[in-house]
Amino acid sequence: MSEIEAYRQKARAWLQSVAPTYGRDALQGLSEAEHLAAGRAYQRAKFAAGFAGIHWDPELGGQGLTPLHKVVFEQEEMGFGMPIAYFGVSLGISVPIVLRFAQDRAWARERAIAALSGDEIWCQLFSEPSGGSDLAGLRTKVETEGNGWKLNGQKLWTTFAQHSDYGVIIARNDPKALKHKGLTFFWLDMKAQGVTVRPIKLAAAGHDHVNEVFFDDVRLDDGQRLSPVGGGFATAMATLMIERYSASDPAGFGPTTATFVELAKASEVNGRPAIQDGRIRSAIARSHAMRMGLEAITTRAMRMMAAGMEPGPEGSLNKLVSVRSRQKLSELAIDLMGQLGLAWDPLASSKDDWVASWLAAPTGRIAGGADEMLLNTIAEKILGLPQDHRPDKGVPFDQIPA
Amino acid sequence: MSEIEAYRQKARAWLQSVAPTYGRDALQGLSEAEHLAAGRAYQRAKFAAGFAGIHWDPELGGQGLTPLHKVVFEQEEMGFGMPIAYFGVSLGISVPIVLRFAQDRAWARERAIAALSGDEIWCQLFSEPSGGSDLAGLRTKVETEGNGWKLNGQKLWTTFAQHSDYGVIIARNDPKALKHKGLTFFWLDMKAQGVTVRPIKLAAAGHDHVNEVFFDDVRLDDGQRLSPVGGGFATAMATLMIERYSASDPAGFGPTTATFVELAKASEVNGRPAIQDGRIRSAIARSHAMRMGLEAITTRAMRMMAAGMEPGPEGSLNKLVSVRSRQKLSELAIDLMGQLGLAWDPLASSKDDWVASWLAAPTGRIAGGADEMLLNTIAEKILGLPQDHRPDKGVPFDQIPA
Amino acid sequence: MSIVYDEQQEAIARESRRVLYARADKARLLDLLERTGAWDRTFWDTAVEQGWTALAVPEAQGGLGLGLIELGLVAQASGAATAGAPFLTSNYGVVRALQAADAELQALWLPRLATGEVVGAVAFAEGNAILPAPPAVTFADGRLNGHKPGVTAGLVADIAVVWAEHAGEPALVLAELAAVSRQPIDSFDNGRLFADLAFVDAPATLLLSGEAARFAALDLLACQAVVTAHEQVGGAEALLFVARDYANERKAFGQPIGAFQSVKHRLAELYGLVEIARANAIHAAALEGQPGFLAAAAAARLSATKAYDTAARDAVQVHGGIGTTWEGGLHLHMRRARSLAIEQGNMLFWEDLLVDELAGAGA
Amino acid sequence: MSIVYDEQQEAIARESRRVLYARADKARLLDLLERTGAWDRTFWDTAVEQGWTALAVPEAQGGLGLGLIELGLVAQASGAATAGAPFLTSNYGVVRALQAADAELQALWLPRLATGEVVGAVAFAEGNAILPAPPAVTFADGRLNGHKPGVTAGLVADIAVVWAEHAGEPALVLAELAAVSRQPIDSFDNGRLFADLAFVDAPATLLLSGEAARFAALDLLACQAVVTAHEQVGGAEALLFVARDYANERKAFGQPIGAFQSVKHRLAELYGLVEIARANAIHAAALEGQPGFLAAAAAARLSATKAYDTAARDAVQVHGGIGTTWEGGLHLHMRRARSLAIEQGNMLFWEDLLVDELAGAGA
Repeated sequence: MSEIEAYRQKARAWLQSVAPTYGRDALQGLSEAEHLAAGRAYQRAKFAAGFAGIHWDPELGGQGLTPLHKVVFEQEEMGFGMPIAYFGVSLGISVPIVLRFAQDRAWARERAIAALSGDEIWCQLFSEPSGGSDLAGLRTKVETEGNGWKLNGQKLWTTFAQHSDYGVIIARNDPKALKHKGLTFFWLDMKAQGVTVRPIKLAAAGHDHVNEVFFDDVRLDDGQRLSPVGGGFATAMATLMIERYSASDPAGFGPTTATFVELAKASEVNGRPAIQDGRIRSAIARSHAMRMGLEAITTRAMRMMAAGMEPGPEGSLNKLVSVRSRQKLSELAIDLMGQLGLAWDPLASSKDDWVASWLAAPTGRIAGGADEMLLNTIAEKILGLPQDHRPDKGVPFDQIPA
Repeated sequence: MSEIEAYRQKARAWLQSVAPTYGRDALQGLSEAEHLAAGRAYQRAKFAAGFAGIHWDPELGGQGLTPLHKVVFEQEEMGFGMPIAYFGVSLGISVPIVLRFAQDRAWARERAIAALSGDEIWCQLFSEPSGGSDLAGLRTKVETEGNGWKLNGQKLWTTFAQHSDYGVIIARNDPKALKHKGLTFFWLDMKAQGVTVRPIKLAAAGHDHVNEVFFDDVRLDDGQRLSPVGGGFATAMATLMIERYSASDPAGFGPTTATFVELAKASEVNGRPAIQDGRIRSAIARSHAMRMGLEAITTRAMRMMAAGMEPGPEGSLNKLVSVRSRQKLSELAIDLMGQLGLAWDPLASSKDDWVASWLAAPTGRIAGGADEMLLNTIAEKILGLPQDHRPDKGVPFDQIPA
Repeated sequence: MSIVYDEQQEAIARESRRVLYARADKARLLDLLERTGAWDRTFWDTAVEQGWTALAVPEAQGGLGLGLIELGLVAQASGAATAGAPFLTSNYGVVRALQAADAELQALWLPRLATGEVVGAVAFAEGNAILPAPPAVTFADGRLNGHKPGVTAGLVADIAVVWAEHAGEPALVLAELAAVSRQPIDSFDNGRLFADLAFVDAPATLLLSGEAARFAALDLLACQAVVTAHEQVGGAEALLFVARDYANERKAFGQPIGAFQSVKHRLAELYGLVEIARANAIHAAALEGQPGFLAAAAAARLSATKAYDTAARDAVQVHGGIGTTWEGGLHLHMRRARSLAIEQGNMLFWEDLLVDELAGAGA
Repeated sequence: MSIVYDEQQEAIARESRRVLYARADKARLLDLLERTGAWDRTFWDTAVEQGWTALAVPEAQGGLGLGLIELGLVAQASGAATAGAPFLTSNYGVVRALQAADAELQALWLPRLATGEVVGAVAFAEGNAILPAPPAVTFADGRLNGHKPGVTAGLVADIAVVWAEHAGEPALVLAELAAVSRQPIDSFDNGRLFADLAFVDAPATLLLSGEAARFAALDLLACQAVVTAHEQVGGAEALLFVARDYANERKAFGQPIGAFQSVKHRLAELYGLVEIARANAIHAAALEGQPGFLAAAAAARLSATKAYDTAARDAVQVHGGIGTTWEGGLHLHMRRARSLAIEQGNMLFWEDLLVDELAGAGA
């Protein structure tokens, strides 16, 4: 591990050097446009310092290191509150899938470098109004037109579509085929004629980050196709596998246990120190034990990766367990603050502020796989239990009752 | 309510007068046979005192009072630990169904009086090895023979079959029919040729109370039939409705909250009084609040009954909520006792002893409707949510894959 | 002491539901969330028009002479609609406290509380404690001094019942707020009119002191907790129904999501929490002024808060993405669930109070 | 400090599972439940034959010089089989405590602990407290006096490490049990050989006193907690698998019950608890003797106990009626889950210990 440890030191040193410019405190109170600009500048600085595309091919602007190096960098980066959100989907999913499947390799390489340096942002257009968890139930349709295609329909929950230059999209080319069969995968110019992006305001705090996207006779070249015609579902599934190795946050993207301990130390429960109250102690101990377990799972997975082994499937527990637990811990923190916790800043961060954490937790439990879908996946893929009953199986899409 | 209150006083006075003979303390250390004998004697005393068949027709040995009187008596009776278990199914389900459906009325009346006076006990033969929750999946078969019937197969979980003189039974007369259709309902002499009863030892404490019952060419007269041929399922469902009004125990048939408070007062947690520990306080407060709610639901239902109104469906929550909660409270009590709680008497009662309560709780969560079935019932019947997918629907019984 | 509602009570329940349903306007409520210092005037006008402000004021003072049961029914309808200016509950707290006042003071305030012309607040909490012992706010010579944080309705109330220290003992005093400095709080549930109140020689009248003040304060909190429990039950039940309807309508994988046991059982469990909370709330309301009221109020408070918090979590989860949007509005309930959980004292306070009642205060 | 097992460790895991699986006999274990004072000799013979008793004894004393990681793997296999004489864990406690003894005492006991000829117990608890402060049992002039309730393996152990009071300070002493009076306890998990020990001038040797004794006692408890956590993980995982297999096989309403989300999700949640507990147990074992060990052991203890208790509850529930029968044997795990939950100190003790570690003992 010593090479990895050295890399961790190096990463930490660099992050500390730029934290005054891009870190949590520097971002306080920025407008949406200023925040985005800071994000692009930070991504550019990462690229210049050799911390972008850490495990990508150097041919494509990457550093040619291992996924472990990437995870180590992300673990270190996590604590600083850098403005990295804009690039998560872009560099984590969309650009890698384009690099893997695009027909024009030189063009793809150009896009990769522009994305790594923060100049361009990509989104991923999957979910639709008709189905959040049920990806294959999508209705956006693509029809042949001339030697290209014509796209019509609507996507929903598209992260940072409003800032994106390009997107990858899955659409239905054949409604007569089985639900999973008649789908095709493309890339898309988000500035093209007929594309309309409308940000969605969420209940959670902070700047808007998800959108509705409407397509009105949007023209696509056949060169933008990233899958065989009717073979888009497999490509979509491949995107879900690309980001297997990411740093996880055992605090569920909420405040740390230490933050809760500080609150407890500063509070009383009915005239006694809160940190001495059994209920508060139980919450601290249980959260910590659970989070230590998730962290140990990640560490073990990293060690296995370092040893060239395949990590176990238990890594898939992280989001399910950590976000749900964070939701309740945040409620308890609000209870503990009592009347003092009523004051609240709508731009507070979920990582530091208990109310922001509590308000955003439901989004965390739904986006990127709802709790129920994750439980199903664990039950079916890991434990080998039967699939749910699926009335839509074996039925042409246009014959499934809406 | 004053007439009901007077009845409650009268019941309590009588119960207090016989408690020294039949109550909890009098039953300590009795063998199985002695315990049963005490049970019969108590039932006989109830009958003599006019507290048996409280809401039954006087023609049939009953007292002709309302279901509310019965519930009031049961509420008062609950605290004394009387040996009433042997008669729960007999008088609560089997005999009422016989009285409703038997062809020979005089014979039925004779049985009713024998059962009310504790001389005869009836069981109910429903569950089978192949399906606990899935009643209609039963395989015990009945075939015509001469002008009667011939019964073969096996029942499981039959409460007090080993002490029973008679039973009511549902069996499959037509395996070619739909699952729910080919079933017929009978009464049965448990001492008849070909009936074998084998008690099942449970993990929980106490004397055996459930059995396997085997049928080997058992002969039934057609006069023993209690439903139309093929119409047995409706009769079985009717049995489930007969006992709508029973006293419920918000402690889930485990120890009371006061018992837990006493334990907490006598214990320490890491050098401090346990009753001052937030975790213990939370457990007490939460249990009490939940149990008070269940009790208030029952009280309201009784008041509605007294006013001639139909109580709401929320009465169905009692077993689900109370037994599950009792299971965890019992675990906490065992934790609290620590090394002092290791000593244990296998004949201890679930109402007084935390280990006995904890060991028997799983039976409580399964018998008489598993948690999952109760949740389904609430979701479907009360909330109007769709039924689960049922691959066995509309398929002849003998074509459902085993 | 659980009761079956009589015809008059059923009529109040029906009518309040009907009126509030007819006047419901999600956009208006969402707008309130983004403004500090505004409240749901439409609701308040309705409350005055319908006589809800007069419900629990004694008849001699221009009220209807009803009590917790009837007020609870209105609160339940308000909870379902996330309607409500916050002072429906605190007005009742002030009415309760005024029972200890002399006839003159009663005559001064009660008729105007009944007409809704005057609005009352209850200022007990300091720091994170709902009933601090001893309170840091002091009362002497008809003047009140000190600071009360996060007072519900504090921004617009005309009078407040204040928990203060007086000659080394706890006291309940009635303060006029006309000249009191109020700092509005930007909050996650802005319509509650939270404000920090700074008393500087504010004119006030002593109502009770010593142990009597403590008993009255607990009784007042318990009364407010029971009104709030009804409001929470109303909110939780509304969420249960909206989630149930969505589960019956929304399809995934070719069937309504309500056919999946994860959804069915989640809603069935929620039904259980709602019914237990409702039963406790009715039971407590019927026990007002009788032995066991404090314990019953605590049980109602604990089970109603759990039901509403759980309903907020679970209804959003059943809705999926749409449940997390601003326009969808489920967060109106989610926010209200948390503000109600705090306003009458947190769960830790009520758990301890209930255990003290059950095990003896020495415990 | 989470580790990936090396080849030797994988071999220990594989071999212990294989041997215990081959010799598993549910009838023997069920029989033990109904007898007081008997234990699983077959398991102990296996432990001796396989060298498990020698695993964690230093090489200089005839042992294999391995530690918590390896012992943990054997404990995990034992947990899966609800096998185990109780002293596999307590022997290790005694080995740890003997590190503070002089060479003579070490030479007297360690080689015989390694061969399994001598069996050790740990007698710390009094009343319901796992580490009473101060202990009521006293040590003076080489003699021990007082009473220890519910000592695991107490009925047959040859020696015990005892938590006692010595000259006004806490102390760890090693006592010979040959002449000590033992009262067997009829228990819900009889194979654990629980006994009340009454020391009357019992010969004993002082190992440590004062703060050093307290640290050593906590370290010893933590070591035992980590071994037990592995045993609990083994038990919980075995229950997960048996419930999974049953859910795939048993049909109701025309399909395997494992197709119902109530069952699927229950098992998926259990998988999460097991994997979190496993990760914590491995992490703690790898930290033995290093900073942070106590907190890691506490986390392992809490998550493993929760996993095993939950597994016992849920596996029975998935099995329905058959899960509640004596012959079905799931209650072997259910009982073991509870006895292991108590033996090394209850959850309240470990929660408090962990918070003290995280927030400072002053908290």
